[in-house]
Amino acid sequence: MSIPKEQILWMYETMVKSRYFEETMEEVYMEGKTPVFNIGAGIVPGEMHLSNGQEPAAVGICAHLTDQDVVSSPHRPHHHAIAKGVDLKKMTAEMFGKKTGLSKGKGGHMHLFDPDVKFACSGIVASGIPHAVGAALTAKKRKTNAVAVAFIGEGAANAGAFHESLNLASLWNLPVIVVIEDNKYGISVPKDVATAVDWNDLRAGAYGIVGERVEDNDPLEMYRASDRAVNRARNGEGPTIIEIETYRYLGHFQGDAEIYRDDGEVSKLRENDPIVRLKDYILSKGIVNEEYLNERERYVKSLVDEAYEYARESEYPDPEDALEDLFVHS
Amino acid sequence: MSIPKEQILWMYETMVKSRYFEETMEEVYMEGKTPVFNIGAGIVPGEMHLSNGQEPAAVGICAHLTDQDVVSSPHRPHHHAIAKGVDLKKMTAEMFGKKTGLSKGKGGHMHLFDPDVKFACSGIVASGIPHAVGAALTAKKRKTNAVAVAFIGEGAANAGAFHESLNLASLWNLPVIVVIEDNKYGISVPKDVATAVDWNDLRAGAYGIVGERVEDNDPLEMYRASDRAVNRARNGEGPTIIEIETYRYLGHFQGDAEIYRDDGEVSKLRENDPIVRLKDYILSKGIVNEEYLNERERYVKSLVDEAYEYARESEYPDPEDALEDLFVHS
Amino acid sequence: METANKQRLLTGNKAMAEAIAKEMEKNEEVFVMGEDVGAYGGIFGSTEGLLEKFGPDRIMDTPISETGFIGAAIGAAQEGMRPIVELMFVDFFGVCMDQIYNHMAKIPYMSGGNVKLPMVLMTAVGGEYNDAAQHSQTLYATFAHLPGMKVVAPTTPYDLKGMMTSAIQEDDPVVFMFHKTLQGLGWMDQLDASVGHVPEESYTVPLGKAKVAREGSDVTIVSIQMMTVYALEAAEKLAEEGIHAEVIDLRSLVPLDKETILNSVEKTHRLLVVDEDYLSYGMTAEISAVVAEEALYELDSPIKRLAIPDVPIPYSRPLEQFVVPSAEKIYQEVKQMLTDE
Amino acid sequence: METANKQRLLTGNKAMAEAIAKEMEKNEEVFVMGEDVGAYGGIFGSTEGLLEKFGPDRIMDTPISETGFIGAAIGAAQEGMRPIVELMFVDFFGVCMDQIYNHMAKIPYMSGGNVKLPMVLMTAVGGEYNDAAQHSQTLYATFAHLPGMKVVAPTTPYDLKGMMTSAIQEDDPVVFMFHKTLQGLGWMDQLDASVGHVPEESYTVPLGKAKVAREGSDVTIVSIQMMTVYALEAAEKLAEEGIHAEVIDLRSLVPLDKETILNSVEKTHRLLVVDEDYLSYGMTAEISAVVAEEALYELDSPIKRLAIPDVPIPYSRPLEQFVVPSAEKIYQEVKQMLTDE
Ligand SMILES: Cc1ncc(C[n+]2csc(CCOP(=O)(O)OP(=O)(O)O)c2C)c(N)n1
Ligand SMILES: Cc1ncc(C[n+]2csc(CCOP(=O)(O)OP(=O)(O)O)c2C)c(N)n1
Ligand SMILES: [Mg+2]
Ligand SMILES: [Mg+2]
Repeated sequence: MSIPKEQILWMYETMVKSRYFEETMEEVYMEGKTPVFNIGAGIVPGEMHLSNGQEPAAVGICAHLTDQDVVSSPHRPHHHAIAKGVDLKKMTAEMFGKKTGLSKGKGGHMHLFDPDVKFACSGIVASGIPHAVGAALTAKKRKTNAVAVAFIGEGAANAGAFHESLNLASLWNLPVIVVIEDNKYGISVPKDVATAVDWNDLRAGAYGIVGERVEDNDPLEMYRASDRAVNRARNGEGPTIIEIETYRYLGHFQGDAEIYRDDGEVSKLRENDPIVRLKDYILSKGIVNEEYLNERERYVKSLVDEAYEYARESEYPDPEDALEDLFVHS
Repeated sequence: MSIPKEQILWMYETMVKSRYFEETMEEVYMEGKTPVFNIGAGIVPGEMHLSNGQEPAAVGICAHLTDQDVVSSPHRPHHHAIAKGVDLKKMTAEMFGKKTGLSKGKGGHMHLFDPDVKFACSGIVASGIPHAVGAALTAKKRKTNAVAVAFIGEGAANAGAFHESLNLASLWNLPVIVVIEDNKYGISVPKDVATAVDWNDLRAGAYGIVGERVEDNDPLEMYRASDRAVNRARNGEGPTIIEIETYRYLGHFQGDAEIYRDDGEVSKLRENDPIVRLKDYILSKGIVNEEYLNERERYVKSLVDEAYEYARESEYPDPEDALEDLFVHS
Repeated sequence: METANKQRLLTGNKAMAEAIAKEMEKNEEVFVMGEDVGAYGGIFGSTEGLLEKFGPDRIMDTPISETGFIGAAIGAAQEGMRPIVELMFVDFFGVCMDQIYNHMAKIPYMSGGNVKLPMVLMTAVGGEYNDAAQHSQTLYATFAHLPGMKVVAPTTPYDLKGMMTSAIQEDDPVVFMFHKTLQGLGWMDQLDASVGHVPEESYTVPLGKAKVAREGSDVTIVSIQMMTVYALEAAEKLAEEGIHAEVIDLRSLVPLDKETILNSVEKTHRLLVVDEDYLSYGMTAEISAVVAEEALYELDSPIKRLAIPDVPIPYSRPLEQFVVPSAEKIYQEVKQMLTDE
Repeated sequence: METANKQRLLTGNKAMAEAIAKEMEKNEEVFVMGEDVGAYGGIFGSTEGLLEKFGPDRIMDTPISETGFIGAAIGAAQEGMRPIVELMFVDFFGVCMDQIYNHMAKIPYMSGGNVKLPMVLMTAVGGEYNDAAQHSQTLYATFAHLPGMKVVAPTTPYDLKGMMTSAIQEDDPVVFMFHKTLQGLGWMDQLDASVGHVPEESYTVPLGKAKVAREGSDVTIVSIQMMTVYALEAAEKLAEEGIHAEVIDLRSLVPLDKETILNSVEKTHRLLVVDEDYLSYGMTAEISAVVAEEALYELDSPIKRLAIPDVPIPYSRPLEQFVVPSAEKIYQEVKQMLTDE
């Protein structure tokens, strides 16, 4: 199938935006953590899981979603959040622990909630899949035609929640799509040390549903597989598992020494960067010219810069605010 | 393959023994529960899950096992325990809550442990599968050539523990066999209301292992499928899922009104009784004559009668014993 | 009010089911999920008759996938639905606790109040019918210790209906524990306390308020569900000997109604806490600590606790009877407290 | 002994790993399973260097299948192996608690002592590095409330090694909680308390014994892990003002060493309990209840408790600092207790 020009451009600039957000975070995260790295120090403390290299998974499917569709994301959520249209300023402020953040600083980077675009994430592996099932069940009950997408890593496909959720989704014929980002590792554990099958789309058969496989971190193939999956979902043809082969450029979290990786591994991955490849594709096909792309890049990066600016300048919550928001009425 | 005569006869008499044990329990369980049924009353109180009709699953595979092989069983454990050779007197005494029981009365019918024949069971659905994986891992570490069998119901195949355990078993290439007894129901919920696939052997593909399917509650086919599975396991060829279509003659537990079942359903099942069918087979093939079978039946039933006798006559534990056996050294 | 107009008597389970039915009639977005909640009507009758009324789309039987369907309830609540989800026995919490405590209980807080989870998790608790170690627990404190969920455990049919109605209408996640023996089921112990007056019309009983089930001046007995039933029985016997025990039916573990407890202790100057949960790090400890912190000087004698003595629930009848508190043990304990002085 | 011969200093994580290594050398049947316990050496260093020593058959990286591999450890222990299994963060208990509390903790009892489970479940606890609501908890009481497992939480490197050695040699299931900040990891807060004298040779520290970490006569502070570190800091400051606090490092939640606590309260007549777990239905409640039950008349002032005020752990630094007890808060609380009299 041929992909509309606007969609290709949207995917491109959204990948650029996401990548730039992460690259900025790489630096910001280190502020206050040098010369000695201390995970609890600096302006953005705590664990930080970045998605550099994994953008195709996010944009390829979010290109098909609206604000009425639901996305549930795991501990590595930024690329999904950006592709789903989460408020960038509030999201960044949340990571800074500021009062202006999505959760007024209570959540942090693994707990981003933006109900306006129906986005949520969680730090517990595989825990978001059942939430997507519940959102899809709601869509079916309300006949809204919305779909629910759960993003997970390949490591999460070995958790019980994966099995229970997909059985339910198929049983109830729900508009659920589980996108598995195979970045080869669960922290330090390689896929083949954790997963009994080579590809998780093979597991679709255990639920009588369709499995899709996207190789080589290709955003256009991800777009096409997602198009099929989203159409099946909206047409009442049930859930899909999509596994995409993707690349994790950085450590599991910032500060990870990555002793478990061969040197040269990452540089080889980076040589095959999906953003560069899509840019070449756009230019070679003459979809737009380089100038246009440069201008769009400047624009989306300016939005990221503004978001970080906003986060920096925002106030911290008052300590006593910690006691609020437990219950709606206490 | 042709099945050795002794094996056929062992399966037959073990099914008879198991069935007679359950039929006796049906009556004994009601002692003290009439005229008004009260689950907590009588000489055998608490939930009681009987296996009448499901004997083929137990004997077909246990015919291939020794005392060194491990069996983990669920809440409906009697046929497995009897086929594995659990001490019948101590097992019965345990159900009576007597001091002479396997667990001195602390366990009850869902918690039978006989380390001498490596048998254990549990009241939590699917929880025994990981234990079988651990036993198989031990066999592999110790190079004992033992196998571990986990019996579960078809309802348990939708629990997360099923998925996690089979992935581990395949990943580590362990001698594990998961026997799924498809008796059509999880309590009142029919298989097709709970399971997204028609047959659970289809799920073997999700772990890159072999799946076997045994139809129509056939003990001889169960024997053959088990033979293949046990051989694979002992030869280091990894785990197998065997699903057997079996029949639950009684309610989920004693006292179940079974409003969820069509009348006539059970009587039709009983007309196709596996014990009767195997008896006909034995006689038609002239393996032994009827007299011989009758004599064996009398014998195994006498063992069951003795076990109940023993259980009845045994003492109750002293109340204070409740405080013992928490820790080896307190 | 509860004592007035005795005509309409319901069992605990029918009271619960009636509350659910009335809320489902009022609000399209209330629905039920769980194992055997359909044709079976809930193993302990919590959904009796609801399938007939509302059909399988709103009374949904589920696979044995507690993480999957409780998580799905959370996802639905996140979308504004008002699911009621049943965990058949509280003993099974271990297969799905992540969804319950890391998500249901925390999402509202972690979202800074941007996400509400108007859902009810109902679950059966309690023993004394010889169902052994994996089917006889209450685990009150296991839930009450973890912040973000309201945890209630009503005793009477009246409270079961009124508090279930409140729980469904509540915008916060509520863990609704109902006691098997107090459901008044035909196949379990027949108990006067499991049948009681329940008005037909819908009404609410507030979550988070304890109730003085019996007034007295000599000793305060704090208890919940079956232990309240036993405490009242013991109080009756003590009264014949001129000892007047005040019995407090806690009803709610979170929020905890400290005021009612402290007021009573200020009056009686003696405290006995009785629990069907494990003794250590449990409800008896929390109540004792609250009093030792806020009303120490009111106490005329050491606080006493009765609960399961930190062993799993044994199967055999004499063993289980030994570990679960009874009216007799409560009676003896109170006598002991008064003679020790 | 602990103070003698100061030469050999180790961090908490190296002390733990050394204990595991020594037991693995002695006993073929000890092995380790967990996520990232191999090449990574455990996210919090609990298995540092072990893969190199013992290879992948005995130091086994697992999939993210906690129910699967913790259950497998139970199955192996049932066969007489002595597995050590790691739950990376205690916060993840909810995905595998059934195996932990319904099986690991209950099988020995449910089998009437016929089945032993000689296994160790080790898990990282604690916060204060802004890892938010799902990665910062201690959940001490969540484990301690449920019978059948010994639950220990050592503070010093010396105790981490000695108690890990005891835990591995123990025939009962042991939950071994180690505090992230006390592991002495290069990438976390650098703390004097996370480095200490650890003899090279193997030794044991008994499970179930509390330790008087500092003697005093005016008030007893019962604490554990990081709260012990803070309590000692506060005691130092109080001493400068002539207030002598006795600090008890609990070390073990189950069994609970009541004697050491009661002896101290009989001496000081004042009790403050400090916990990094949630306040209600927690460790502070249990210790308070024990004293209110067994030493009420020894108390000169109401028992005080400091713990997480029943909210999930918030992410933002000022918010988290507000909810977690600190040396300063302990200091203030003790001053308050003494002036209130
Ligand atoms: C239930 C649970 N177990 C373990 C962890 C710790 N953990 C966080 S991320 C992670 C690896 C996840 O791997 P994968 O699913 O492939 O996602 P990736 O990090 O590669 O994006 C682990 C083990 C967790 N958060 N939750
Ligand atoms: C985790 C868990 N959930 C629910 C239950 C309650 N329960 C006990 S048996 C059962 C049905 C099991 O069905 P199946 O696995 O098919 O076994 P069967 O009873 O048919 O032999 C259920 C739901 C349980 N014991 N454990
Ligand atoms: Mg991965
Ligand atoms: Mg079944």
